[in-house]
Order: sequence, then structure tokens, then C-alpha cells
Amino acid sequence: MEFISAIISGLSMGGTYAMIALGYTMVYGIAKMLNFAHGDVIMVGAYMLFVAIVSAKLPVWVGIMIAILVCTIFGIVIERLAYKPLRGASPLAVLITAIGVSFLLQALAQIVFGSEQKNVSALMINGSLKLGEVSIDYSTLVTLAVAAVIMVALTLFVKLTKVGRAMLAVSEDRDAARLMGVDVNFVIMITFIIGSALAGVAGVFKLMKSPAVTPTLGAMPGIKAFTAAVIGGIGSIPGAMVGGVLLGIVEAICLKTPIAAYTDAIEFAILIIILLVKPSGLLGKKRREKV
Amino acid sequence: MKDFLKNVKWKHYINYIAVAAFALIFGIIGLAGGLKGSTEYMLEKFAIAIILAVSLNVVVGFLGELSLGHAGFMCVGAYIGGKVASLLDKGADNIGVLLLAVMIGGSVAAVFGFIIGLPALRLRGDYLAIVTLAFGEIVRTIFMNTSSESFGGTLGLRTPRYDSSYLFIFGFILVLICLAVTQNMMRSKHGRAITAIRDNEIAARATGVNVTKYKLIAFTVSAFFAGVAGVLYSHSNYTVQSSVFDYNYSIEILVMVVLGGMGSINGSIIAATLITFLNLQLSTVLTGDLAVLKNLIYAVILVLIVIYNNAPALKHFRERYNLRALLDKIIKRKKDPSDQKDDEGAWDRVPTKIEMNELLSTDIIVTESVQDPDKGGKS
Amino acid sequence: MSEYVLETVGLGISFGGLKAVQDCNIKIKENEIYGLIGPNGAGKTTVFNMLTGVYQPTYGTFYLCGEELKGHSQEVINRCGIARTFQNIRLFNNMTVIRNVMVGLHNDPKYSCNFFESILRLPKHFKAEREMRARAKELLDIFGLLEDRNQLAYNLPYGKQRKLEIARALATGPKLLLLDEPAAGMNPHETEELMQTIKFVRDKFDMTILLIEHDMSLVSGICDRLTVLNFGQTLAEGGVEEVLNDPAVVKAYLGD
Amino acid sequence: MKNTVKKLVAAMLVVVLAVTAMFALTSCGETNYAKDNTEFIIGLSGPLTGGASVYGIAVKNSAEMAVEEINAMGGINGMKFKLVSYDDQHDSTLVNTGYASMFEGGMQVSLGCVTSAPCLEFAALSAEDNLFFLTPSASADSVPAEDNAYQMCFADGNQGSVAAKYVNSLGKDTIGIFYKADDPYSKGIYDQFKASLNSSITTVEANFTGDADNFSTQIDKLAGCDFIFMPIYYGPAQTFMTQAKGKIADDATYYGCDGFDGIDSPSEDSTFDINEIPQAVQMLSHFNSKATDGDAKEYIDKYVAKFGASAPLNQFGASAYDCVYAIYYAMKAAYEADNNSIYVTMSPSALCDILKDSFNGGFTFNGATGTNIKWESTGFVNKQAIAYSIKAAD
Repeated sequence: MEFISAIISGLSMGGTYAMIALGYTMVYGIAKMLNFAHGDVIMVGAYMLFVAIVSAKLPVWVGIMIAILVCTIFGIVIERLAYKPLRGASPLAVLITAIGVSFLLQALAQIVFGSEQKNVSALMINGSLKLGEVSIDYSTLVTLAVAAVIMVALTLFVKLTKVGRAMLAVSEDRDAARLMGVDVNFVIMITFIIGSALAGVAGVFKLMKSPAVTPTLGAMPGIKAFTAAVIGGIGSIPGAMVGGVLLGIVEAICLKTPIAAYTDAIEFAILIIILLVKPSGLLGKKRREKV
Repeated sequence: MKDFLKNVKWKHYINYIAVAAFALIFGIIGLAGGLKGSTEYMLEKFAIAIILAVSLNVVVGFLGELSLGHAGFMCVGAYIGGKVASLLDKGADNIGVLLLAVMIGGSVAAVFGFIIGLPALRLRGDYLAIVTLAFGEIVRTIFMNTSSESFGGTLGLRTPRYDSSYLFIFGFILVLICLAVTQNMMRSKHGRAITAIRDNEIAARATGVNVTKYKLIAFTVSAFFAGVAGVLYSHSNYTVQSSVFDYNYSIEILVMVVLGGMGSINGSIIAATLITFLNLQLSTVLTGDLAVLKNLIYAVILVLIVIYNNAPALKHFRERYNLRALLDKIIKRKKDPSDQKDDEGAWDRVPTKIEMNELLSTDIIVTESVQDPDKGGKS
Repeated sequence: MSEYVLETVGLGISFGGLKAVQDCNIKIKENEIYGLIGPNGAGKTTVFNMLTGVYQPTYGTFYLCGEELKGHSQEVINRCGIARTFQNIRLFNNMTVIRNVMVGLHNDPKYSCNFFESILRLPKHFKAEREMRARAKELLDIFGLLEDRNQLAYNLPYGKQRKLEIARALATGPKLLLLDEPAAGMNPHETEELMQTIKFVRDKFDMTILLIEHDMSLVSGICDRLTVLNFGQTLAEGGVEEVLNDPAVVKAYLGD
Repeated sequence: MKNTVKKLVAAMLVVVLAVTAMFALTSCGETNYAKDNTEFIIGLSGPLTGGASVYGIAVKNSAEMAVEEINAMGGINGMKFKLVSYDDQHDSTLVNTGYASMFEGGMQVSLGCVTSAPCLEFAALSAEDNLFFLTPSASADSVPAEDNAYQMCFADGNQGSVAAKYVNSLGKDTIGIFYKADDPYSKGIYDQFKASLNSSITTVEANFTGDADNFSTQIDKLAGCDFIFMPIYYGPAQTFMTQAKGKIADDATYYGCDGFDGIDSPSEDSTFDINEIPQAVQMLSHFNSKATDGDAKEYIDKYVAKFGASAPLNQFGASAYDCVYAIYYAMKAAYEADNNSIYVTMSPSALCDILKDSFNGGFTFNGATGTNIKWESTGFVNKQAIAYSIKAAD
């Protein structure tokens, strides 16, 4: 019984992780870069919701649209200004830049909004579905359902549309794709647009469960979602979903045991072990470095 | 004697001289009683920052791997060294205890460096970076959850602060030792092997370089000195709190290395001093939410420098306008490389740039995913 | 001592079911220049990768001077005496030319000096460094690179980069030198010069050389014997004239 | 090249000698940085930014208000006071710099740090200089370990045992505990609470670390409890309560310590409203921010009048207000006993000895956070705690 309830509360966190991990995995799989700033785009989305719903008192759905739109614009701007000039440079340079962007967004948010916690409770969905002794939050159900729909939609998008197939080509071999006439910059831009929009959606789901908005709210979930993406196999869209949910469940189980204070350490240890033992994750494809 | 002086490569020793002179000036003033407590503390901070930046440069600049867990090694050193000192030293400022703490703290950190070096054998690039980040967080969490009797738990470990009139001098002596070890290592066949791994790991293997050994050496040496910096930290403060050594601190050290130029030890020294000085000055000037202006500035510096140094489109611009070209113009250095003394074009002339092993074509196209037991990670 | 410097026995590899190279039997005698040719995708570089430990062979094994080297890592194989160059040049780009060669001398027991001797700057360090530098200069002189020794490797012109790569490989003191398309991207004049260099290396260092090449003038000019690979299988082997006139080889190259 | 370097080295040596000579002549071993003071300088280090800034700002505002009032009253026979503050951002690495800059700026007496972890560093530094400090809110048990340090707030251990006594008296079988495992304040209270709790009471425990803000697992674990002890700050408490709506019984009670302070003051841009929480919210405190009489009321009125209704108002501020007055009254008493003992240029150490004698010698103080406040020689405060109901269950 205890175990089942742990799994259910794990789904609640796992849904959000899955949402973030989807964006992570898209960008990593196609642009081949670890977008450290992904978590902070979620934070931008959360602040936009705060501005729209609390400060400007707009209806909730308008707030959501604005948040997703602003996240998308941020994604485009970040990609153009920070990442595009480094196309073709060493991955290390790109990674350091991404860390810089992450810092930049956090500092900007603190300067603009202050460090004090803001609360946006308008999005909170309370209540839960009761099935006998167990009960599942509606917010969890909504998150999981939307994440699943997005996962399927993304998979279909990649498989069936022209842009999607171009994405696959870029992810397999960027130079070859370029030679075949694929506009690599355009494809990467589209990837960032999708990734950032997903970050916006993740921001919405975050506020559905917890009203707190702070400048650092995206940092830890961002890294955890990366862990989820690695568990599922980075680059794999269903893998992100599976990894997110699994990580959520692990976290919930840890939090219910006496070693709760070590939860973060345990999750990071899992990350290290997976990277060492099976770097391709559960559903990822293994690639070989060519010589 | 004259011949000996003639053969000494002054250029190789100028940073020792500069650091020693700096320490000497302030040491003499300090012993004469002319230094304020805050100045002494600032000097200690300088020494700590220089050791951290130089040691991180070994991994980031010379080995070419990104470590985001440098503060984790420092954390180990600070806790272990602080504990050693607080067990042995009951209030008296004993230089022997301090030395012992430095050795033990540094060695334990080095063991952790060795352990983190092991994944580096399988993983590269961003995966390794995330592993080091995870390591730093794990170390912090573990020290935080210790009992208050062992390592102080959440309140932190109470450590004896070493007499501040002497600690900074000792700190600068450690800086000199750190410089000596890293520079002597890099200016030897071992350092060449490490930079060879950075430049092209596959070629390095094919040339017979023991990649395993040298990666582990680089990580171990780097962690050792991060641990030493941690021990200095624990002696320069009364408490060691695990929350200090977070990811942001690792990034701050990385900013120093990137700002000074990856692969440039002199750059690291200057950038570490500059950033520490600015940090201390800004912390009294910027208050309120403007305090993060500092982070904003660092972030902008980080992004701009990396783009400037690495953007393929800026290559020509970079070659024409850079600090070194400017210096060359001012001092009118000899331009023709073949005229140079052997080895003057040493590693610190390496531009701030790290070449990773680019993906190259093969003569066989494999469409299936391939299991290759020897090569993990890199995708 | 084995009769052959290199002997591969039934060497083969498969990637996920695809047999990239099968049953490759090459025997190279001392001081020979041996060519490995074949159309694109025939598996030539894969053979090199197996011989240098980049890939572990799935089938068969190979011997260097009678010593079985299968299963060793790249570093160990290099130290046992196989050095190589790469199809697309892999130099230590941000290091000077002389340092590139000195990395090649790293494992030579003549210049041994452990980590602590270097850090403590014991006399052994200075001796090793001095001697390594002198030896590296000798090698660079042979390849006409002495003047460029303090240049960064990536600033060298293409032809010199090729030469530097060979010099670095030779610095490791190999018994067998593998050259992967040394003439790729060279004009006829440079190719001619390269042929002279390869011959010179063979004579000066008593070297045994295995090379992959597309340039038939180079192959017929310097190779003693050849093996032709096609789709991972040996198509023909033997003397140069004999192999190049083999109808199967002509067919493989020119098509029907 | 070589010549340039030689010249450079020579130049450096000259500079070294010159600078050394200069300093050697000017330095004269003087350590009383207050010798040029024209007012008594009170130092304060606290988080004016970051998650804990609401406490730091309240403390700074209140201390400033107290200093202004005292100066308006004429100070101590015309000798006025001045408050200097430093933003330590709740980060103990910044304390050293802040302490040094204030001490070298002539600080003679201090309110220490607002939060516990930085205050431990501050305590050690001030012990070295023998500087008296009375902290309004750094509640760790080890803060007043040295004899120059005193607390105006209850120590964590004390809060924990007082809270446990209260819970023991409720006669519950099972209670929930929700704490922050990586926070010294929360963990300190938790440890002492557990130690003092009747062994017959079963506890259900959940905790969190860092910036966590999704508490669904913890809520799930605590769902069956009708009394939850929450020794945490109000930010995560608000998050917890909002998420727990409908999951934890509506008639349950959340019981917090002084960290709950501020949970009920709606800030202008936060949508959290305590009245939307169905459960009862109580806290253990030495100050009632809804007080309707006494010194507390007076303090609240003055504070709101000066800083407006939206400025953070909590017991931290009230405590700081009291701290300044306690120091003032102790100094004034000493001055009245001996006119020569107190003067604006006196060294921190001399002032510290006087204040220590006073605080250890039965000095009694009445203020916004209690009446008949006394100090033990250990530095702990001795005053009455009030169990204060922020909101009853709906």
C-alpha cells in the first residue's frame, strides 16, 4: 500500500520531469548540445505566468499562451545570440556558453523580479481521483496525459513531416544532412522553438502543483530532468517520458524512507552509474565514435 | 654561473617572481603590523582563488575536459583538513598542524579526484561535465548530513582559524608550490602527453600515450590542489559549511579559468586575483537585489569570451585583434618562429580553444547501431 | 623470430551482423613496402583499425614478428611496435611541431623519467628532455621540418602536416609503419616527393611499411606487394604487376 | 628579453623596499578603529537579498527605527548612535568581509547576524576582537558559545523543547513533522523537539532539501496526521499548505516556530492568502504581530507608520528593535553609574566588558518581545514564549 502511494506521488513529480526531459532530449538529440539553460527557460515561463495572471490579472488561458510564447521567443533569441555563433566550435565551448546563459537568466530574473518567492495559485488544480484506497491528483493525471500526448505528437512529427525527417537527418549526421540540402540552421532553430515551447508548458505544469516562483526554480528540475533524459536514453522521445516517470518514482520512494535527506545524492548517483554502465540509457541508441 | 644564468628561461619563472614579490611586499608590511584584518583576509582569498583556478586549468585547459565539480574537491579538503586541525590544534597556531592538515586534506581530495578520473576514461565532453557536477552535489549532501559531532552537519564544522598575520604568507607559499608542480608537470614529457590527449585523443593513443594514466594524473593533481585550497579555506574561516561549495562556486572558478584563458596559467593567476578582488569590493557596494548584478556580469563575460574565442566566424578577427598580438606589437617580439629559442612557443601560447575529436568519416558505412565494448559514452 | 613482420590469420570483424572484413590474410616480410588497396568502403581502414587496437577483431588474429597482439589496447600495440598515420590527419594541433614529435618519443626507455623526477626537476628530467629534443630535431631534419619546429602544427601546410604525422609515428620506434592514404589531397609533385620520402624511410630506418593508397602511380611506384580488398574480402594478392593486371581487380575498380 | 626581465625584477625589488619602508614608518600598532568615531556605531549583518531577505529587511528597518528614536531622545547624554549594515545574503563566506569592513569602520557593538549559519562565523570573528553582540534572531544553540555573544530570540534547542512540551500537553498519539533537512535552523529545532517529545507519541516524519517545491510525496506521507509540527520558514510552508489543500484533513493544525512569522502578512505581489487555508495555523513565538496592547502594539504602530503596511513585519524586526534598546539601556545604566566609562571613541573591547558585566549581572529589559527579559551567563535569553494562533481551523 505504502509502495503504491509512493508510486502515485512519484508520478506527480515524474510527470513534470518528463515534460522538461522531452525538451532536453529534443535539443540534445538534434543540436547535440546540453542546453543548461533549458531549466531556466521554465523559470522565465513561470514568471510570465506570474506577470500575466497576478500582476496584469489576465485570464488564466491568456497567461498560458503568453508564457509559452515568451518562452519560445527566449528560445529563439538564446539560440541566435549565444549558440548559433558557436556552430562548428568545440562542444565544450557550447556547454560553457549554455552555463553562462543559465546564469544570465537567473540573474536577470532576480534583478527584475527580486529574490523573494512569488506565489501563483490560480493554476493550482486541487482535488484528486479516488480509486478505492488510492487517490491520484487531477494535476498528476493532466500532466501525464499532456506529456503522453506531446510525446506521441513529437514522435509522429519527427517520423511523418518533412521538417521532422530533416531533424532526424541532422541528428544522424549534420554534415551529410547539409550536403543533402537540409538547412541545418533552420532545423536547429525549429528544435529550439519546440524545446522552448515545451519548457513553457513545463512551467505551466509546475505551477499546477506548486505555486512558488523563484529565480532558481528551474535549475534543479533542469538537472534532474537531464538525469531523467539520460536514464531513458538521451535523444529518445519515449525515453524521456519513461526516464522522467522512473526518476519521479525513485525520488518519491527515497523521500518516504529514512534516507530522505540524501534524495538528491541518490538521484545523482544513479545518473553516474547509468552513464558508466549503460550510457545509452534504457531506450537510447548507441552510437560509435568513428575513427 | 654566468652560463647557468644565460640558460635559465626567465620567461618560465616570471610568474614565480611576481607571486613571490607580491607575497613578500605584503608579508613585510604585515609583519610590521601595517595590514588591516580585511586586507589579510583578502590576501588569503587571493591565494585560495589562484590555487583553485590554476588547478582547474590542469583539467579544463590542459586535459581538455570540463569539470563542474571543482568545489566538491575543495569541500572535501576543507572538511578533512579542518577536522584534522580541530582535532590536533587546541587554539595554538601550530605550523606543523597546518602542514599536516594541508597534506591530509589534499591527499583525501586527490583520492576523490582519482575516483572521478575513472569515469573520465569512458565519458567525455558534456557527459563527463554532468558527472563531475553530480559528484560535487553528492559530496556536499553527504557532509551536510553528517552528525554534529563528526563534521558539524547543517551548521557546519567549527575550525580553528589560523593566525591571520601569517596565514596569507603560508597561502602564497602554497601558491608557489602549486605553480611549481603544475608548471613542472606541464613542462615535461608528462605534460606533453596530457596536452596531446586534449588535442587529439585518438592520435595520442596511437602514439602510445597511456591515456588512462595521464587522465588520472591530471584529475588527481587537480583535485589535490583543490583540496589544498579547501584546507586553506577552513583555516581562513571559523566555520566550514557545505552550502558554500555548491555548483555556483564551481562555475565561479570556471569563470576565472575561462577569463584568464584556458591553458594559460598566468591568465588564471591574473583572472583569479581580479575576480576575487571585484567580488570582495562589490559585496560591500552592491546590496539588495542588485547583488546579483555580479552574477550577471560574470555570465555575460563567460558567454562573450567563449563566443569570441571559439566562434568559427570570428577566426580572422580573432587572429588580427588579440591581446597577444597587441603585446607583440608593444614589446616588438621576434616574429619569425624559426628564430625563436626552442620551446619558447610553449603551451601557454595555446589559444583559448579546445579541439575535441571531431567526428570523421570511415571507409565503411554502418547504418545499424553498433555495440562496441571499448567505447562508451560519446555519441 | 618469425619470418614475417606482420602476419594476419583469418582476420575479420562484424558490426552488428554486417561482416565488414572477412578472412584477411596478409603476410609482410621485413623491409617490405606492402600496399593495401581497394575501392571505397572495402574495409581497408577497418583493417588498420584492427591492427592498431581501435577495433577488436571478431575473428582471427594477427602477429607482429611472431608475437600475438590481438586483444591489446591501442597504446600497448603502439609500444609493441605498430605505428600509424590517419586518413584525415590527426596532429596535436595546438602543440608545436617539435612537441608533436616529442610525444612520439614518450615511451622510449632511453628517455625514461618518471612523474616525480619531472616535478622535482631532478637531473634525469633535464637529461631526458635534452636528449628527446635532440632526437626530435634529428627526425625533423630528416623530413625537412627543422625550420618549422616552433610552429604550431595546425599552421603547417598540408604536405608538411603529412610528413609530420609520419615523423611522429616513426618517433615511437615502430617495427611496422601503417600509412593510411598518405598521398590523399596531394598534387603529383608532392606525391612524387612523398614516394621518395617513403622509400627513404624504409631504407634509413629499415622499416616495414603497410600502406593504403588510391593513387595507383604511387602504389605501382613503391610497393613490393599488394593485397586488394573488395567488400571486406580479399580479391587478390601478390606482386604489383600481377595483381594490377588481375581481371577481377580491374573489374572491381572499373566496374563491368 | 632577458634584459627586460632583469630590469623588471630590479624595479619590483625597488618598489617592494619603498612600499615596505613607507608602511613600516606609518604603522604604529593602533588597533582601536573607533578612535575617530563621532557616534556609537552599531553593526548589523543580515540577508537583505535572497530567500531570507524578508527577515534581514525587517531587522534593518526596525534597528534603524530604534536608533532614530534613541537619537531623538538625545542618545546617552548627547552621544548619538549610528547603524551600519551589511548584506551577507545568508552566506557565511561573505560574513568575514562584512565583519572586517564594519569593524575597521569603527563598529563598537553589534546585532550580529540575522540568520544562524552566518552568525556562527560572526560569533567567532567577534570573539577574537572581544566585540559585544546581541543577535535578534540567529537562534542556533552554538551562537552564544563565546562570552561576548547574547541572543534576544529563543535558541533552537529551546524552541524545540518548548514546542515539544506544548505538544506533549496536547495528548496526541500521532503527530507529523515536516522539516528542512539541510537547514541548520530547521534541523536544530527538529533534533531538540524529537529529544524532548514524549516517547509515547508516534511521529510521522517527512523532510525536504534545497529549493524543492513539489511536496506531493511528503504530503502523501503526512496525510493521516491531524497535527503537523513544521519548524521551517514561511516560504516553503506556504507552498506546502497550498499543495496540501484537500489532502490533509481540514481540521488539522500546522504548528510552526518563529520561522512561520510573516506567513500571514500578504505581500503586494503574492497571491498566497492564509485565509484560503482551511487548517489551523499556530506558531510558537515571543512576539504577536497582531498584538492589540503593550509595547508590541506600540512597535507595530510605529513600524507601519514609518515603513508602510507592505514592509515585512515580523518578530525578527521586533526582536531587533528590542536589541537596540537593550544595548542602549545597558550602556545608559553604565554611564549613569560612571560618567567616564562610556564615551564615543571607546574601543569595542572596553564596551564589551562593560556590557557583559551588565548582561551577566541581572540586567532586565522590557520590550516588544516580552517583559522582564533576562539573560543567562551562557548568553541564552530567559523570557516568556507565547503560543500564538495565526488562524483557527475553518
